[in-house]
Amino acid sequence: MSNNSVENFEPKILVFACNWCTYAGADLAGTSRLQYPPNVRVLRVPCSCRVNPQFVIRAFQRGIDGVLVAGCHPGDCHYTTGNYYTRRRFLLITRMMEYMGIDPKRFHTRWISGAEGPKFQQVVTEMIEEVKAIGPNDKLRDDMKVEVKAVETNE
Amino acid sequence: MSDIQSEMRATAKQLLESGEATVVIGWEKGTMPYNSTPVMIRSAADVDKLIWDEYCQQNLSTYLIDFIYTEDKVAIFAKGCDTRAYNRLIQDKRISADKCIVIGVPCSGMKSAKAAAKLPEGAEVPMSKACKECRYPNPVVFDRKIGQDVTPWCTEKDFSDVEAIEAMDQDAKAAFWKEQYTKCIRCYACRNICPACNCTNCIFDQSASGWQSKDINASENQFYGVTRAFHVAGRCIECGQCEMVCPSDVPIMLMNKKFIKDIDTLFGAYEAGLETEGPVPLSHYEVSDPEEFM
Amino acid sequence: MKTIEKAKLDSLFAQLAQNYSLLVPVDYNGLTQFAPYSQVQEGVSQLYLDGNVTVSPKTAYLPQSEAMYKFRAQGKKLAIEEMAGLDKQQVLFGVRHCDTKAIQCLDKVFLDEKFEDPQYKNKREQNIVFSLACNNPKATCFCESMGLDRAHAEASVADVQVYDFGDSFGFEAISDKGKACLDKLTGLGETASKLPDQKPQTLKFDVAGLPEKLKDMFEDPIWDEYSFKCLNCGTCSYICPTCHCFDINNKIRGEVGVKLRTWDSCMFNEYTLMAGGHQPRAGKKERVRNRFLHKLQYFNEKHDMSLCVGCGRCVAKCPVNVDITKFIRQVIG
Amino acid sequence: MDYAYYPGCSLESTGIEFHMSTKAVAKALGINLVEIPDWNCCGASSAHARGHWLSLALPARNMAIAEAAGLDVAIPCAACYSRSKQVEVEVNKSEETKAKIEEIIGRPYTGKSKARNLTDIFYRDLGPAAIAEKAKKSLKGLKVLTYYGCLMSRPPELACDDIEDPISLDEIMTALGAEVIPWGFKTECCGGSLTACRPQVGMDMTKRIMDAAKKSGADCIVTACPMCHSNLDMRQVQLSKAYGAYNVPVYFVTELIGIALGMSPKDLGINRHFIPAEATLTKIGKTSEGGEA
Amino acid sequence: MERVGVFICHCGSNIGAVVDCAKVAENVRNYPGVAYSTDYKYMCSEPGQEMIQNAIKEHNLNRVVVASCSPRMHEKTFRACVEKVGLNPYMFEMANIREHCSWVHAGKNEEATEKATDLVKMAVSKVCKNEELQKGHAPVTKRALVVGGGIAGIQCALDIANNGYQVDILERTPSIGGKMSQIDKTFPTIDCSACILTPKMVEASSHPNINLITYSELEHVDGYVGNFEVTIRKKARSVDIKKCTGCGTCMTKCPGKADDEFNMNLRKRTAIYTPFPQAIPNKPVIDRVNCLKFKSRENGKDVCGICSKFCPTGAIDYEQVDELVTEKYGAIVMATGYEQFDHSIYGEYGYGKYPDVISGLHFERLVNASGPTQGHIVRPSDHKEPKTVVMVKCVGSRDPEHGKSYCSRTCCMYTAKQATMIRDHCPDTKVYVFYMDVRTPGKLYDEFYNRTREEYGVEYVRGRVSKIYQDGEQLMVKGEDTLLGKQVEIAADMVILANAMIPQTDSEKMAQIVGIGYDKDGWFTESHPKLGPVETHTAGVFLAGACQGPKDIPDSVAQAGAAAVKVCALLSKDQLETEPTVSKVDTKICSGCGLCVPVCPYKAITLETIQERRAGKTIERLVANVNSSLCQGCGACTVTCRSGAANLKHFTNAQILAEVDALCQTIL
Repeated sequence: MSNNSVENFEPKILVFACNWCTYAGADLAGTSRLQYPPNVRVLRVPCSCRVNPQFVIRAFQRGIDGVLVAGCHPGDCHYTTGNYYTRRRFLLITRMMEYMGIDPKRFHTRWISGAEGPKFQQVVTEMIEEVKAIGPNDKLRDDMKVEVKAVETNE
Repeated sequence: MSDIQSEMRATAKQLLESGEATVVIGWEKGTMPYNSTPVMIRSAADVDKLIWDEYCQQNLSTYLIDFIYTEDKVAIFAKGCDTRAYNRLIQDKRISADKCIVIGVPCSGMKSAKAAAKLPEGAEVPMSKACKECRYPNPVVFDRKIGQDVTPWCTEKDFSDVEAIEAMDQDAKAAFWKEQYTKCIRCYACRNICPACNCTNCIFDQSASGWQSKDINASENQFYGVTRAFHVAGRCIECGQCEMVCPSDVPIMLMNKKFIKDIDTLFGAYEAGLETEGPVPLSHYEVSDPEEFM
Repeated sequence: MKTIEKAKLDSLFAQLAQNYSLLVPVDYNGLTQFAPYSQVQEGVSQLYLDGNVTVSPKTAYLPQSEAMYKFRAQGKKLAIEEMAGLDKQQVLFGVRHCDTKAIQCLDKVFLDEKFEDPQYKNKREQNIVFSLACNNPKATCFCESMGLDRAHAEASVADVQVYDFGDSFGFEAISDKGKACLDKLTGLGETASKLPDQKPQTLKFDVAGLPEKLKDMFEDPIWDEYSFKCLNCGTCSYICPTCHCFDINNKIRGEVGVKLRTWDSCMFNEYTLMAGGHQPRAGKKERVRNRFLHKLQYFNEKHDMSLCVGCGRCVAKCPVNVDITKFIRQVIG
Repeated sequence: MDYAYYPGCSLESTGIEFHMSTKAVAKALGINLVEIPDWNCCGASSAHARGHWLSLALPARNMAIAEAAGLDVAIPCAACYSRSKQVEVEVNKSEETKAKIEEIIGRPYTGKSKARNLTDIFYRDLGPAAIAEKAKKSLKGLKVLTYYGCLMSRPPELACDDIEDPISLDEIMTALGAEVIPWGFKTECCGGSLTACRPQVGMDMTKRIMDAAKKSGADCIVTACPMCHSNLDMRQVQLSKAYGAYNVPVYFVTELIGIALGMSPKDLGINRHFIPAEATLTKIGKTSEGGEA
Repeated sequence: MERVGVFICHCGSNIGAVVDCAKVAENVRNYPGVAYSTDYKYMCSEPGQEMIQNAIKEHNLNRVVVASCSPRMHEKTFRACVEKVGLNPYMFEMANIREHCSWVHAGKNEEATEKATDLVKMAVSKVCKNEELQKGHAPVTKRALVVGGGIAGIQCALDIANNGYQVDILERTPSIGGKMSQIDKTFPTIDCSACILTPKMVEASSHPNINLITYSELEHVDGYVGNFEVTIRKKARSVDIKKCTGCGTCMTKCPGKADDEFNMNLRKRTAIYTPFPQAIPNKPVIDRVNCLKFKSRENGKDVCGICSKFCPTGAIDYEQVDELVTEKYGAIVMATGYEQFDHSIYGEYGYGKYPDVISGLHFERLVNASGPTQGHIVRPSDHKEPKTVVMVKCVGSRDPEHGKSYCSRTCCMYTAKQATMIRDHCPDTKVYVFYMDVRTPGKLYDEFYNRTREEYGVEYVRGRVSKIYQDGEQLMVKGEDTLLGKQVEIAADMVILANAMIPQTDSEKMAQIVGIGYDKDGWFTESHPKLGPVETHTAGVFLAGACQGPKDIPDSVAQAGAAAVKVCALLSKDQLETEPTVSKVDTKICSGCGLCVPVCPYKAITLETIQERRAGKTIERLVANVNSSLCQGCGACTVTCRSGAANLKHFTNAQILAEVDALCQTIL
């Protein structure tokens, strides 16, 4: 279904969500039936500080269109200090990704608490819309289009 | 310079003869006029191999790691950048100070061997870029010192090259880095010479861990480049060796300096390798750190 | 001898590019290597004929990263598909003699009596090598010491011998492939000029009896001396025209994937790392020793030729100037 | 301090003393009021009943002219202020509204130029202390009730002062020496909009206010709205006929500032009130005789 | 060889109506690792679980993925399910296709099915990298800490103590008792608050298992369930509690005066004081801000000292300083209570300027026999008895614009209670109550409300008050009677506002210290709104009373008991199972740089020396070591570790990469 033509481009967005806040916030969005476009996939991590920036780069290499790293608000970390490290790391990595030519619209870090179901809905909805507008990501991509195509047409 | 050279030889001789050191690491003349290359002296008879000229670029501190499990007491000659590298290794607990003797040598900046290799013989060889931007030409830590301190020719970090990239549009940035990293052959010379890249087992030497394939392409090479820069973020001592040894002329310091610049702006100015204690920027946080993620 | 003025080199390349894939030595953002001529036309790279390129033309035979075959999981089964070889003959213009000799070394490995590597073989058959004789050796060149003829390229590899006459290039076919290729070219002049003068190589030494001498030197302290400063980076192996070690990997994306052959270096930790974690070549000494002995002794013993062709790349590019020539001279004494 | 000046229709008719006193006081306080050329009716009291877009477009045209001159608009009339502020807020809120308004009025209005209530300008831009500094005469001895009415305090997004307990008039009066008597009717509706259609209801509302005013023991009411003024001043005459005399003078804030600045009641238009207002001023001693301004 | 069983749950129509579950099962049937794939109506039901267990046996499955609701809901259920048939519970993964998919993509069936497929593929890819993990064990400190000495804290401590466990009550004011001690009577029985509270306070103070730590603050919490290390700041009382007999002489002699906060500043108290006569401990503290001696010291002088002169036991100690003590506890109960909303933000009620517009708690003090007016209901302004009283409900409650969006639950009842008390005390006084709704869901609550209207003649007006203004000596209250559709105006002598209950002003800071969640208003968050009302997301920390949300006394007491049971259940164990999902360092890879040490919030990482054989020699080197019972599994160290030596079990680099790859592979 993923279509790389810009008109009906449906981006895929990976959300790294901390178990205690953002994942719960996404659950709350669910239990509250807050609708958002189905372009996001949530990956659960114990804490946003578990998210290695290398995971983010990897996702871009493999062709993701946008990445959201989300955790508890600073001060609310289940592990007390995890998200302070997240903040330091991702302040830097956000800038580095932009420096490498990745459109900053594709990569965000946000604090979304377990009570912020509506914020989860809003953040992902906005991000999907933004990424939709700028089209598929071709930067940093290590795709195998050629190889795959060859195998596919051979079937 | 020759004064320093003879003093170096004399010091080495004294250290080896007295048994204060069993090994002295310095520089010797290499194949080309622009090669001054590390040498390990074990015998007082060999001290005349030691030289001091404008190509003694190579950071010697990293060699100290090779002696951590030997019985040797190792003396090294160390320029400003070598001493910052030394502090880096001490802070990372990769070497222990009681096995080392640091002989500080103030440095007036080294010439670019890469430029020299391309220029006709006799042509004026420019100073290498990292040396031009050097703010610590004098040893920041030493057990002994040879020669007179020099006046640093730079007082502030020069980020004009980083800013030039920042000023590009997103496509131009991406194209620039893709071009640069297409050249990378992943020989890992940059990593191996780097005093901050001192892991016994680098993630790029663990192909089973799945971090990276051995496939060589711009994407994988950039993953390597950014990841390495991130790993030395807040730890890079700006010796510029990575860029100097790169056989493909990838501007690696442009990456490292981007992190240095952002760390300075976001978390306050930080100078890696001046201290051996205290928090490094990425193993530390302040509650008052800038907040952009609300 | 057929000739062409250097000013008309573009037209020669244009003709070659019409009939063949054309690889030429270029400077790409500071890295010299062989690349499609189209890069020069597009201005991405500049033609580089001043000396030998940093990354040797072995890339045209054994790319740093090469797909061996593709596969796709279909249910519980796996469908495999071979890679198509080069569909077109490929001209390599300006390969230096040392590098033709290096290809001959690779032949010993990849075109063994018992096994012929199909991908290597395909490239070997499809490549047409225009080998350029060196008039002005670099200070790091020592091919003559390694027994190479600077006027004549390795005949089993080169198809056309090219000479640099200052204002023009001269061409002499060596093989039938080369002759056929030259015959197709138009607008070439014809002269019977004598071969150009070649400046003498400065780095010269005797290598007689080297393999034999090395045989007894496995435990010699010389290895400590030479390995001390080595960084264990892969620069020497990767730019070396004869280093040919590779690793085999999978690159998988979901249900499809390719089997990749990528260069490997004996300088790296994982190179000899065994599955159980044992590392027989744990340190610099073991690795430097292995590399030097492979170049100068083991290959000789097996194939009666040196695996070092004297191109001088490692001498020039080693970040810490681990100099194989100095080593040879010290061993020979 | 330069502002575009929008007097509106009241200030040219029933509230002309507000006009007169505003111009005199502004000049004395160093506020340069540049009257908007070719201004039109703001539509207050009628346009919003006719149609939403008309009610926005009318003040928008005035605002647009001011914006072209790069000035914020000073508006003495609370009703004009409320209408003009409304369009400024709406245009800033929505690109669509902005586009539509611009289409209707046929000129650009980005919402950059702000609608400012004159009293608010006195209070915030100048400050009570700065006004008091220029005063030549203290209002000491005068007990005043401040009356803001509805248009300065409601709705919240248009209000230029605290919505429940506005203080700008209080502080200006206090700074000038007057004694401000607290009461609960500062923001009470004066019933102005009902005087024509439901006169008795309007009258009752006015009466409540005037009863409270009389009970409070204050000498006078000070206001900044010409609607309220005419309702409390003019209607007071009718009210007095029905319920007995009240005789509480109602001043515009600019009138009392003018007195404090030493201007003559006549120059300020104080002689034009329905409820005679000059005599009350004697409580603060002799006022200026006029002609000197 | 991985043999993964995939089970797609319809959750009735919750998932099934949007996601084509059969198609998802079909989509992943040939996905690498999958050996069995099916869908079913209710995976969590008994037959559903049996289905999983049978499939494990039949198809020799060694890994299971269930795609259903949030793992926060049923992960435990399914782990137990697979464990029953011999699978390690960590060889299980859940894909959340309900909360994260069907419920949020209603009507987008095709896309939701595609997304569900992706989520399942991610889970399969992860589970293929899962490893068998075993739970660990940690000792339990058999002592509990109750933070807050109000009725909830006291009750909770008593229940724990009566079960035979040691418990400390930490109270920040000089006395336990909390808000209940300020309240005069309790609804709906109108019995005396102090009469039922003080016996509990005495019981707590004399209980051999209870230790009171008053006038002290929670400073810092370290450790984890079963092993908390709590740092407590014992504020300087300036009175040696061991020497003091509580005779009270000092208080009678003290010349310093201060607002009496216990009496809502309706009167003054001395600078050395106990908050109320029945305070426990009944030993005074010196309020240094208002003490003449301490004030004079600020100006470089040193005067007064009267209390010291008169103290018969020499208990006054001006030189006392705050003391920090660290204690170990196995469990913590937060019972920090609530604060009263400050109505001075409301302009329509006069911004708090009118002295006779008071709050409910003010009234409680006014009507209390030991209060500032000896129980006479009089106006604070002139001490006259009010003849007309207006009461306004929902002040700050149910007002998202200016106050709080929630209902404070208690105001309807306490307003009714106060109205009847006014009518009791001053039979001639007319009482009006402005209300939005009357909410009386509690035993005998509605009956009480009806009596208030019918027997006590309190007039209820359904509508909001739009303005209160001073009119001479009276307060004019303007409002609307929405039932009559008329505006009303009441000349009142006094207005009592039913202010909302709000969290303690520092509740967020408290939550951060203890490491628990709080909601947008600052109430502490329970682990589940229905099924975990006294637990928090932090194991070993429980909630009692109004700190979790507005509550009346019976609810607070009930919750305190519930929390106590949870604490006792925890303390009854000799060892606690610890999650195995903790960090581990691969010593082969670790360089011992130690950068991970400072990032660990639990101080679980230390550097230690190991011996290793290397090239025929035994060498010693430093490596990081994780104490698995201290580690809580956040993963901060894993990102700090450049070489990947530190890895978080169950969330390893390889597992997360596998998930990322699985998702991205579908992009191509």
